[in-house]
Amino acid sequence: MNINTIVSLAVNGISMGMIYALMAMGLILLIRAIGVMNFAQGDLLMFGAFITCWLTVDLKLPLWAMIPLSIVCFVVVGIIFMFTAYWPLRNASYPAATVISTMGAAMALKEIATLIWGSLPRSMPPLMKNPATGKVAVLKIGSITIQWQFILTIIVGSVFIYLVFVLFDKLYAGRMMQAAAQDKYAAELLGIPTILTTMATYVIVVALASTGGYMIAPIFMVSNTLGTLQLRAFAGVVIGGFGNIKGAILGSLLIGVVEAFSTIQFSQYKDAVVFLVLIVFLLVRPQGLFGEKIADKA
Amino acid sequence: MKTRRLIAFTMAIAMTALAGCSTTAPTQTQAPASASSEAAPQASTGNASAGFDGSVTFGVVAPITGTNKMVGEYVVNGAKLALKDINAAGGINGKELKLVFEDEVDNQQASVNAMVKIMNYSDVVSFFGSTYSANCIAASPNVLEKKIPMFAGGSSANIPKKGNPYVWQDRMTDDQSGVLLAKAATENLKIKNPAILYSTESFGTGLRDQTINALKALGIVVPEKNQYGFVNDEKNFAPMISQIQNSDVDGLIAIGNQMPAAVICQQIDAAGLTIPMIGSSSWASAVCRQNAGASADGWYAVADWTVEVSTDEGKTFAKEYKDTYNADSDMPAVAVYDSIMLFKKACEIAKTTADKEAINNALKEIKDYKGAMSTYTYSENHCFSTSQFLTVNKDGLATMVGTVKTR
Amino acid sequence: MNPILRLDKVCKRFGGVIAADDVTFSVMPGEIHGLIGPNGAGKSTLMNLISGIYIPDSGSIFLDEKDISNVPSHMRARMGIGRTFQTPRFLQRSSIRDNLLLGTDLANQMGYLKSYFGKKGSNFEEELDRLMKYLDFTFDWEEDINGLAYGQRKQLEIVRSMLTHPKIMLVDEPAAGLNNKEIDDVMALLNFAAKQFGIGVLLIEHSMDMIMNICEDIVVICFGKVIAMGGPSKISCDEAVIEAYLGRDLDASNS
Amino acid sequence: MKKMKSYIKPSSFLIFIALAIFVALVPAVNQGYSMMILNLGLIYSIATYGLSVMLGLGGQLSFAAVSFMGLGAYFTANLCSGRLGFWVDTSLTLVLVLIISTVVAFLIGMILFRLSGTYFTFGTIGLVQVTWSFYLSYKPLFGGPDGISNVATLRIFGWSPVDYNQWFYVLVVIVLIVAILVERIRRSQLGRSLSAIRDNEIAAQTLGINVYMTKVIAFTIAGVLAALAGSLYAMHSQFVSSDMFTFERATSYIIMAMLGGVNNTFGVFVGSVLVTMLPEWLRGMQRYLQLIYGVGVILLMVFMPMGLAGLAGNFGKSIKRKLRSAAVKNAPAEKEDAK
Repeated sequence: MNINTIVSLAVNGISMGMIYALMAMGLILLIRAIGVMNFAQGDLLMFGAFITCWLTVDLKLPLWAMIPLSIVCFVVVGIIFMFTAYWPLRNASYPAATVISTMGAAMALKEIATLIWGSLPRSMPPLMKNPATGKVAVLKIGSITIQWQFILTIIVGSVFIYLVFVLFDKLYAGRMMQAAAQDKYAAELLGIPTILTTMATYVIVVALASTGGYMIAPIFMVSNTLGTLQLRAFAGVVIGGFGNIKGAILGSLLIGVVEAFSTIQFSQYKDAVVFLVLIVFLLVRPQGLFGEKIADKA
Repeated sequence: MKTRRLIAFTMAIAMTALAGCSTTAPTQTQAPASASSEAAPQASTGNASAGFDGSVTFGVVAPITGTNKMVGEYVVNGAKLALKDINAAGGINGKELKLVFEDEVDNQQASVNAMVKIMNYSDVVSFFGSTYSANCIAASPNVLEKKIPMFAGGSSANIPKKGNPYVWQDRMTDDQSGVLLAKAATENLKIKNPAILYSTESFGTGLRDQTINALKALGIVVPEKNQYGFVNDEKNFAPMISQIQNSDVDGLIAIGNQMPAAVICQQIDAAGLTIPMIGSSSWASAVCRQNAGASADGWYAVADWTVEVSTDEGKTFAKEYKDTYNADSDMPAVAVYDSIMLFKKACEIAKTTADKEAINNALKEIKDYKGAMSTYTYSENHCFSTSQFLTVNKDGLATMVGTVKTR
Repeated sequence: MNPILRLDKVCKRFGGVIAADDVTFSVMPGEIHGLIGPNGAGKSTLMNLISGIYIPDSGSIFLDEKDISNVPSHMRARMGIGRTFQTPRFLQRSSIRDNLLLGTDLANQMGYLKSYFGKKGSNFEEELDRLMKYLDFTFDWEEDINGLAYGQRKQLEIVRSMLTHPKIMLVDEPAAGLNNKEIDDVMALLNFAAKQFGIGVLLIEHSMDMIMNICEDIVVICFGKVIAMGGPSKISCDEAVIEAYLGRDLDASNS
Repeated sequence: MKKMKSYIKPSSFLIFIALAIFVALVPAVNQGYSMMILNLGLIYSIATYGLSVMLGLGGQLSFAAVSFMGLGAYFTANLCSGRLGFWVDTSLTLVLVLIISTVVAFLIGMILFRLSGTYFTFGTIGLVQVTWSFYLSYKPLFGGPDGISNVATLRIFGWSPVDYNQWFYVLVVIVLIVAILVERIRRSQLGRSLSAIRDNEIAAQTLGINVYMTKVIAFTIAGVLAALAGSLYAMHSQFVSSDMFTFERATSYIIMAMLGGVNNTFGVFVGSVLVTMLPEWLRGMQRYLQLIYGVGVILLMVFMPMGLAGLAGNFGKSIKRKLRSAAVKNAPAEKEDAK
């Protein structure tokens, strides 16, 4: 267990943690804004991966054209997803109904991706190419080699985390969205167009998840089974604590690192280790890292 | 409020008809679901049945839809090629060969359903089972109950071991290909202290155990820390690869299905691992080479099949497959082709195309039969194949280096 | 005889907001005790403190002279604290019969197993008939609870609370949303509960004529502090109470 | 005052007849292969009943049914396949499974219910992943990826079902018993307490309901029923592998419960059989099957959150209301003097 392994495992763990964090933030936004637990989060990531793969590989767009176009696609997907899986159910009497409709949306997304792009996994050229060898760009520090793709993921992840914080703490739009999230009825009385804020929330959530998809597309194969990554984002959200984004991000990073280091001893039990950590965490601090006991009002 | 309820009601009717299918996608034949006792719907009719007195039906189970669709295409094409060749040469004992297909999709429940369905067709005399070992094991009790000879598509050594006289394998079983893998790694690639990266599903664990035993016989002990298991749909191999990269191993033996193989090639290439690497037959498969692209180059593999085969029967099959489907053939296609040929040989020995028991016993008499994939001889563990090819991937092609024999 | 419910210097703060500040009063069995005060005075918080939903920061609460400050709320309910809410809380998708049976379940306090094996508890129907005579509406058992009018549901919640045979009933603004006829019915029902069954009733209410007619004793809360206690006549002319409700007339006070 | 209805409502009488016809007709219609699928539908309905107690009554969305099915299946597989060196009689194993799963479900329930609402559901997802990972990889107990095969079939008092038709009768009897048990729960104090918790936990507390313990009891009931289903599955298919206990399988149980109408005992049965049999009937639309399934679930939640039974219920109620208003119209005099 020399230093090389520890560093490369840590870097891989943190970069995967960033992917889970992007999804976890989306989950928290939806839980707080709309009270919905989104079971299609992983499939939104998969859809994002397919869209970016389609734009770069099939249409061969250069980077500066691909990014704006993919953002447009994310917006469209977000709005369609909202008006199919959530809007008709927004005042459903039965809370479980909205959750289960996201499960239906998850299956539908998988199949739509298969129908459009075929069921065979597709590979995507690496984002950061070493100009000389044409292979994947690698950062060498002493004897430690780290792929630039992981570092890029970490950078992009932190940029998005910062953007979400700025949106919700500094910008008026963010405060409007939070108001609509706290109490839709009161927000409407104050003239906040809740339909717009909900759409904005969904678009942000889809953009976050799809960026995650874009980051891992070159590392993994783009296939319709990418959705299973969402289970680790769930774990991150729970460890993070009730509905707060800081906790969800730290929880996801913790899950990513635990997952990477668990491959050392029992690699085939990797899933079990990640979720045992989750359940042990629940025993010790049911309200999570940052959550505090919230007593409901009578 | 009234109209809302009306819409709800009409939705209910449509819903019950359409929605709510269970996630285990069903088996699917081209014909509607027939009650099992009648004859199998004729899925593919060969040329006119003139000149034949009656017919014999052979069943084929393949993953026609779902994530393993590409493998399914090879099985269907290989079977239809066998159908064309056999009927062109006068059928079996003068009877026209007919095929019926069942779709095993991509999970165990559907696969067992498909095999149970095909066994129950009254006129199916024998059939080619699932290409995945766990499914063949699951269906073997039904095969024993129905007393119908099954050619298993999987290669796990646990399939025939269940003492079921009706289960046969034309592909090399893991225990023997484990020996070949160990022999090729030590003699051809000169690996002294290998790391083993294996998939934890039944095929992977079976082949890993056999390879480790074979290596022990050759005096090489693989410590637990150099063994890395991964779940079949694993995507993130980077942590394991970086551990291999920083450990003292001088070679890598990789075992897994086609999909993980492609991802492993890509991620190892990205990590810049340069130690000699040999994989199980998936690493020579067209699926892996197409998806991994250039990153699959340099990988050796002990494979059941490669298009650049140098044996005569192999060359003729590869050429005929290319001419008919203008695409390269792959292991699943040649495996089903050879199984049907072995079935034809057994029928000729037993001089019957109806008596399952006689055909099953006739399979015991097959000796040195030159098939496309290998030369086949009966052995107690019901595995016919006697050799595999050693290949190396060079600029997208799995070129053949030699054959590795067991007996 | 000792009081059925006694609060002793109960304090509760939510961050900066003082919800209860040294509240001390007691309710005698069979007595209807009024609890009044301007909006936001902390009346509902007191209710939650008594029924165990909040735990007091300091001080203690006694039921039948037993300290229940730290007893969980479902145990308090079983010890005899009945509760109704400002907005009635019923089972949305169940029939009226199930909603009322919840009350009898608490009364019988059979474990789940005994009730599962069909031992019918106290006779549910005539007890209900006796109570329903005080209210002038009938209903079909299997009808969905939402079929009833708001006022009817409020009265039904009081009936359910009485079905649980409580020692003390916390009634939260029963008159809100009721017409005069219904208010008279409720007052008759509460009197019946207090006088026949000796149930202590702690009544939060804004309509003064109901309070003044039915309550034998009243405690007035303002910003969490008890500012007055006593009979209806004493309270209605108490200086501090009028000021709390109507505020002081500036120029009149400095004369 | 409306007289209390007698216990056997006319509608349950109708259901009884429909069930009798179903039992008599079905074996005659299909054998072998599609009978096997129908039997699986019946087995899944047992686990779905457990889920309907949790989700329908208690409002707690839980995915844990799959891990307890695995517990029951692997426990039976180990005891009844002689792989541990000894054989245990299958009916005795069934009893053992019920006891073991009660203890395990109670303990896990105590742990998981330290959380509430959304986070409880995430907790059950964690449980499913942990159990699946062990079912797949831990060879000594769970036979690793090959699973465990040739499990002995059910033997009660010397008789054991020979083919799928006889299995069908055994399963119908078991499902009937489970359905009656769940219907009894719905009408008992436990059922009412669970509904109170579903609608408002605070109000439930003030009605003397120990919310934590009641939830744990409901979780235990769901766990025991799922383990029973798992055990029957092992004996019926004589083969158990981890492929059956994944997270995707867990979602299909929830959809089975919701389709039929999670609060209606007969609806749950209909939902389970429908979800299992539909892929067989929709043979032609193989490529679009999952898409129809996904979109179907969304439509189901939008238009019929209470499932088919809910719809039928509303339909029935609206008819009753029309009848009553018609009765009032033609007998106004009688209404007056009743006051």
